[in-house]
Amino acid sequence: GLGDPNRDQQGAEGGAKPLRIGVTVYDMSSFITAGKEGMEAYAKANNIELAWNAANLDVSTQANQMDQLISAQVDAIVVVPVQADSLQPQVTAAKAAGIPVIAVNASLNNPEIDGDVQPDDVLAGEGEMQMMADELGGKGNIVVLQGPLGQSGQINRQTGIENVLKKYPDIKVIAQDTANWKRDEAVNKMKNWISAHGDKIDGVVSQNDDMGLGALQALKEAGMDDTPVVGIDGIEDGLRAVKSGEFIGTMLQNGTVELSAGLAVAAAIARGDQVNTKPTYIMAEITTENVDVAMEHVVTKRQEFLAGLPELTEKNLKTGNIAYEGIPGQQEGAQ
Amino acid sequence: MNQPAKTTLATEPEVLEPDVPDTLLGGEARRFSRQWWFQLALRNAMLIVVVLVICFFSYRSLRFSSVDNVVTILIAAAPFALIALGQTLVILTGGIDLSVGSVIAVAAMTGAAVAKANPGQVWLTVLTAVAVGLLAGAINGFFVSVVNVPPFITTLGMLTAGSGAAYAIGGGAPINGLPPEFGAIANTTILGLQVPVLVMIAGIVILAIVMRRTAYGMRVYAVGGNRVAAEIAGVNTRRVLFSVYAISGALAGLSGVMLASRVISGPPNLGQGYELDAIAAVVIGGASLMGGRGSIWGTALGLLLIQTLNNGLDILLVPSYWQDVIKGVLIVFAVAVDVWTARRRQ
Amino acid sequence: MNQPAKTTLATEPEVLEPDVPDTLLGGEARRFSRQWWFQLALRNAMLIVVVLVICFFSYRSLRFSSVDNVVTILIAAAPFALIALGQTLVILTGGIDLSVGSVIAVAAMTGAAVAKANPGQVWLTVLTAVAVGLLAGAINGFFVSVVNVPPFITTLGMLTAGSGAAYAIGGGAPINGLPPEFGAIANTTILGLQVPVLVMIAGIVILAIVMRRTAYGMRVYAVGGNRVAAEIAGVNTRRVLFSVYAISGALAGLSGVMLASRVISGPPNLGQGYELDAIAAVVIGGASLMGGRGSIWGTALGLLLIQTLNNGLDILLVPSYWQDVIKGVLIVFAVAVDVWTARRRQ
Amino acid sequence: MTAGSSPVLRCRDVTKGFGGVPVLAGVSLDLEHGTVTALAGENGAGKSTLMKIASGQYRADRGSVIIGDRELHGGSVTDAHRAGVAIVPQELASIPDLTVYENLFVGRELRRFGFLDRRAMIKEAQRALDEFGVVLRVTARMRSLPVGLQQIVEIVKATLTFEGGPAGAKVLLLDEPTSAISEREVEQLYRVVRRLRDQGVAMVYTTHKMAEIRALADRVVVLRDGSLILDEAIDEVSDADIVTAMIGRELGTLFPELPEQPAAADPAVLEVSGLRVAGASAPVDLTVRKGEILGLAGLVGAGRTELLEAIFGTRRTLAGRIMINGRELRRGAPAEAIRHGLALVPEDRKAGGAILGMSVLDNGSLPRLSQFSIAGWLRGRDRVSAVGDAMRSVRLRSRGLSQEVGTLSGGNQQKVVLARWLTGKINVLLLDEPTRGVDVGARSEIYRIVADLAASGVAVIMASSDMPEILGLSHRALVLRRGAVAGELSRTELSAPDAQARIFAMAADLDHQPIERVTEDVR
Ligand SMILES: Nc1ncnc2c1ncn2[C@@H]1O[C@H](COP(=O)(O)OP(=O)(O)OP(=O)(O)O)[C@@H](O)[C@H]1O
Ligand SMILES: Nc1ncnc2c1ncn2[C@@H]1O[C@H](COP(=O)(O)OP(=O)(O)OP(=O)(O)O)[C@@H](O)[C@H]1O
Ligand SMILES: O[C@@H]1[C@@H](O)[C@H](O)OC[C@H]1O
Ligand SMILES: [Mg+2]
Ligand SMILES: [Mg+2]
Repeated sequence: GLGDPNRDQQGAEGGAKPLRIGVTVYDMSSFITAGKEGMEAYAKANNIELAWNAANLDVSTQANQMDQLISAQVDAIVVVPVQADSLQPQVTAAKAAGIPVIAVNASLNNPEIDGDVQPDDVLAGEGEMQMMADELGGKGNIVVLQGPLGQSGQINRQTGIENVLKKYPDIKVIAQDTANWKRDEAVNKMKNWISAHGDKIDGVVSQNDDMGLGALQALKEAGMDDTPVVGIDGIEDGLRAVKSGEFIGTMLQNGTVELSAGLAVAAAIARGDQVNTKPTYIMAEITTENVDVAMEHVVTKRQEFLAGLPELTEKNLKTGNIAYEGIPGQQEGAQ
Repeated sequence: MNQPAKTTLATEPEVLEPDVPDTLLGGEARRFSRQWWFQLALRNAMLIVVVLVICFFSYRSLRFSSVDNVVTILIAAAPFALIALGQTLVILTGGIDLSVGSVIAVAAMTGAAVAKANPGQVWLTVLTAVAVGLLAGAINGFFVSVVNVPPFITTLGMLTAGSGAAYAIGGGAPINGLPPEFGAIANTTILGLQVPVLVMIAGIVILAIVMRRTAYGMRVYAVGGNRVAAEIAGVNTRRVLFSVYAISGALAGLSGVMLASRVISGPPNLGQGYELDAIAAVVIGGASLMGGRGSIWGTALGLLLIQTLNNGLDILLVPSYWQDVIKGVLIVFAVAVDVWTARRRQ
Repeated sequence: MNQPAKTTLATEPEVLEPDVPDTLLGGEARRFSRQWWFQLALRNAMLIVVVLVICFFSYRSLRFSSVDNVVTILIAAAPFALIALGQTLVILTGGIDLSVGSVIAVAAMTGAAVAKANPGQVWLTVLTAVAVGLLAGAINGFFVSVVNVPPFITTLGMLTAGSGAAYAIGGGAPINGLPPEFGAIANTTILGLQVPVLVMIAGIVILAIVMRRTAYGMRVYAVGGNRVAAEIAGVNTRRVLFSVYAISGALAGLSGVMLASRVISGPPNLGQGYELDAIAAVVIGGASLMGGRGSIWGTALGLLLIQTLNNGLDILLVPSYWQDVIKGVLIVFAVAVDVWTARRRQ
Repeated sequence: MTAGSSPVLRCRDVTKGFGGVPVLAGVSLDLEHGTVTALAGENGAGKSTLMKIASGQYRADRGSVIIGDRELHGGSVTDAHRAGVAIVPQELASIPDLTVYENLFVGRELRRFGFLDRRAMIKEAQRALDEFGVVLRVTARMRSLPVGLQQIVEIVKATLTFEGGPAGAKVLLLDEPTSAISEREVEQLYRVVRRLRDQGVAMVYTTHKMAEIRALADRVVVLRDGSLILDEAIDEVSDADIVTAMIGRELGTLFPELPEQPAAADPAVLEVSGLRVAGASAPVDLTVRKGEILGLAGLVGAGRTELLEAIFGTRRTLAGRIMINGRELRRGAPAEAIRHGLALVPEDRKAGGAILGMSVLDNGSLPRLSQFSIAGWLRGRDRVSAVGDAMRSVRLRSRGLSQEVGTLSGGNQQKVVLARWLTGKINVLLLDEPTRGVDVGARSEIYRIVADLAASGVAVIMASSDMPEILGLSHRALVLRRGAVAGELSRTELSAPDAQARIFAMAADLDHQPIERVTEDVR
């Protein structure tokens, strides 16, 4: 545990006074859990103390946690918001108390925030849809599994998918609905769609890997194993599915890298350092070609990867491509 | 006294079915009403509602009534069925088990952890998950029956603590990268049916028999009907109370490992909110939350209604939030019809 | 019978406090036991538990007991308090209102929609939200009191339908781009306290008085204590039942618009799961889910326990999943202590 | 009937208090094989508390209960049951959603191959009930039975405990088993009790009726204020001795002087015409005049309760007119009935009478809340004094107006249920078994109150299974059978020596048993 920020007011023994950064995340999802490891690695290397809070997907809980962090007078607040377009009064209060607020991973739609470290979810949606269009040769029926309605990830990935679909009039969406990022919900939803459309379904575009994996299970049960599926995230099971050919691909959103970058930006702002306050995380396309490297970073050589993460993060902040982690196809520096 | 006792005994076949004496068999209705079919309808209102819903979906989409889709409904129903069965017993005693959703998560996570450590040993995985569920249920049972903490609070505490524990097991993250053998539990097919479906059928049949044909079943009803009376009659009410929570926990554990196995993953938020669907199935099936009234057959019917709606509305491509609106309204109306007819049955 | 009748009437002051005759006042305890302080402790076990929890947090972190943090706790408690108050009335009649979470969402979404269309008119926004809540509550009340659908099913239906409707209002998305005036409802400060806190305090005081000092309050207790007996005593039980659901709905509407205003946003999943916390507060406060027993004061205490835990554990930086484990366990233990002392009070 | 052996059950210095108030002050009592001990005492004397301790429902503060040579585990019903103690509690303990035969056999189910043998249980149940001369379908749900029949089933259940059971101690505690059944059924109970006595069962029989003590008991024990003050063989004491021991003074006559019977020309307060209750064999017409007390007699399940409920509005009716002082009453609206001055004292105080979790004060003010409040605000002082007066007038024994009614003794609960109507004016008083479980002293109080009310012009209908009550307190009596009026007796006829026999003949109507009406089996 990190202890009570109160008690450490005098600063860590020996070194400089540590930076105290409050964090409030929408929930402890697997994505966030991975990201937390990244942030902790970065924090340890940079004399930062983190105060973690999770809001259980409830905006009002998140507002309470903001209040608490403000009254604890932390040096900066990192928010992974439950919802875009919320927390306006809390951001204003933080400003009034001189505490910078940085939104990470999901947007906050607030001009007052001091930093904004966001994935390009539109690009991600475009990327996965493009993979599917290529696979289908520009023709066929697809179903779309969406994230929880209203979350910025769902909305923006949807926009990306639709952008690409405009170019392919022969690809038809015959069913689309939310499965709330969940595998077990997706398996039943997909099963029911198979009942409705049977082998008319030529492809499954899922807004994250978990739902894609659920769809895969449903397809297997129905003996439609060779229907292509594509996801987003690059979680362990998703990468495995890419490797085995069950997924045609996924878009890598490495939470470890993304949240570590978010913390780095927050720390820089708090210290008054010069930094790009609004860098964008661009997801890499993962296919059988480059899945092995991604697998090493996410699973097999994770500890090594974490050890090098603080340095990688610093470097990425300077070059401008905060998503860079050496996956074949990625470029160091801004595109 | 003057009446020969025989007359009053003329109803024996019916008597063997204490849970459904007046419904399907209809003996009563036929005897006392010229419109026996009308009485029969009144007594089976919920069944009729379910049949109507099924007819509607079949009419709107031929696919709905295909064999494949029936199997789809069954496999989706199975994990709910198990917790609804346990819930029926708990509700019959006048209690409630809110913790089943969390117990599913804890059991799934433990099962997944065990499966990851011991890839080949499917049985070990299943046993561990059921044991974890049983333990959680036993803790509930202890607090309810011995410490006398109200069931709502006991199981709400377990719901909260359990959902935390499920995350703690995975250190906050799902357990991924599970061996494919883990999938064998739910994805093995026997006679064309997946294991969870068979388990569900076996569960319904066994519990229906237990509740109707054994002394244990009768005592569960008695404890829920009037705990003091049961106690005076020599029933060890603590033991009965303890047992229903333990059973409910064990079934939730089984449900959890089957759910996790089906998607070969251990998500810590698995089962979240399932308790409400399970309780709804039981109450739609005619059980009283005050205890003493309800049946396995009724629960199965309630389950069928809910699962049919989930499936049929997906097939008709109704957006999920409209599905919720329709489901909410239909459930209330179905029960309203049932309540209304119950009053009209003379 | 030889006893002069006078003696039996010697307790008049106590009689005026039907809700808390043996707790805070302690008159009883002092009279009958030499260790009156021991009896007093037994009678106020839950209060003592809450005080201990507060002491623990204050000891672990000076920040916990700062004025700022007390205000933080109060503002976090306010929306829960409103629904817990309504819930207390419903539970006193032996019912349950599962729909409050969804009603919050529907009211928040409607309020947000109105605010967006009429930026300046804060009152219109509030009124609309409360009216929507009242309507939802009235529908619940109608089905419970007139159609006799069990409260659990009625409000579960409303929970499901309402959560769908909240999404439908925004077409599947939150309502964004709200005018800053919308924030005025919850973020205005009077005498150093935000409006929701003042509303909460007013709500608690008013309802405590209503439940203890008015004929209406007594009828609510009577209906929950024994509906048949209340009916025979001339209480219009339908009207009472209807009213408690309507009140609960209206308060949930108010809670919803304040929640949305606080974050200036209309999230369709607002309030999800709040019903369980509200019910927990009521039951921790000593109410019986069978009806007839409980008090506003008890609910306030239950609320304080839950909110203190939420806040204190966050301040101690306990990871959220461990927070759940601790909360679940503590709630059960707190009630276990209460139950145990209740038995020891002779 | 003495068995001479050592006592089966011994209570040693049993002491118990509630909330610091002593209820039993060191009671010691021995029960012998094959004897019936009558336990008498006023309401609240501690009879039920003693029985609950002996059957393990309560734990004594001090003292012990010894069965054979083993001390009972205080507060464990299971332990007491295992030791062979069965009880018929004062407040019915049936399981409403189980059938009659299931109620009879729960806890000692008959099995075949490990499964329930329902056929055998049904047969056995039927046989046991036949012995009581009640014809009822044992597959009916308990909740569909009238209270009287439920009580009979309870008795049968307790007596069955010893059949073919383990060779336990065989102690049967009967706590006012006959409070809701009529004399014919009581006769059957006597037979069963005597048979059990011959089989060596030791019994305690609590009752407020002297005739029952005389008919059954070998020995009488009287409690007063929690102390045992009389313990004698039955032949050694007179009725007066027993009553004096109970109430600490001599009782005058049980029934007061009946107020003068109103003349036929006097105005009718209540007129019922063509009232049809579902299931009744014919519609009911009746008239009650100002100041008249009308008795309603009948066998268990004759429909007296149903008729009173129909008039008051808590039971659905199919047709008919109810007039109060010439104004028609909307049927099925109890609140309106109360406004017209109707009051009902229901038969089952637990189900319909009192709100057990509420205080005496609140129960007492509930029927006239609007009278005790201004614009919804309760007026404290008025309420306390009005309810206090009403409770005093029935000599309620309680710890104060704030005591929860559920913690009053059974008889005192009954007084609350009656007295709560006395805070204001009533025109028609509907009494259903008004003295069920009430001690002799209080009973004469209640009779006096009823007579006074009648004298002040209230019209009273009193349904009762207690024959002396009908004979001693009615101006006129109707006998019901299958929901319809089977006959009427005038005051003169009621005073005739053959009155009881005539009522019985009308009620029984040997050719037509109520069995035909037993159609409902409400789920
Ligand atoms: N649970 C309880 N809490 C408080 N007081 C109680 C409780 N149970 C009984 N009492 C009190 O104990 C006294 C004795 O009650 P008990 O029921 O034993 O009387 P009883 O002799 O059976 O009277 P009755 O003839 O009216 O049935 C009464 O004053 C009653 O109020
Ligand atoms: N043998 C029987 N078995 C089942 N139900 C019966 C029987 N006899 C009568 N009933 C039912 O009892 C009801 C009449 O009960 P009610 O309570 O009005 O009678 P009562 O005269 O007040 O008798 P009690 O003294 O037992 O209360 C009718 O609905 C009738 O169907
Ligand atoms: O990709 C998603 C991520 O962006 C969100 O934050 O959490 C769920 C993930 O599946
Ligand atoms: Mg008694
Ligand atoms: Mg009766």
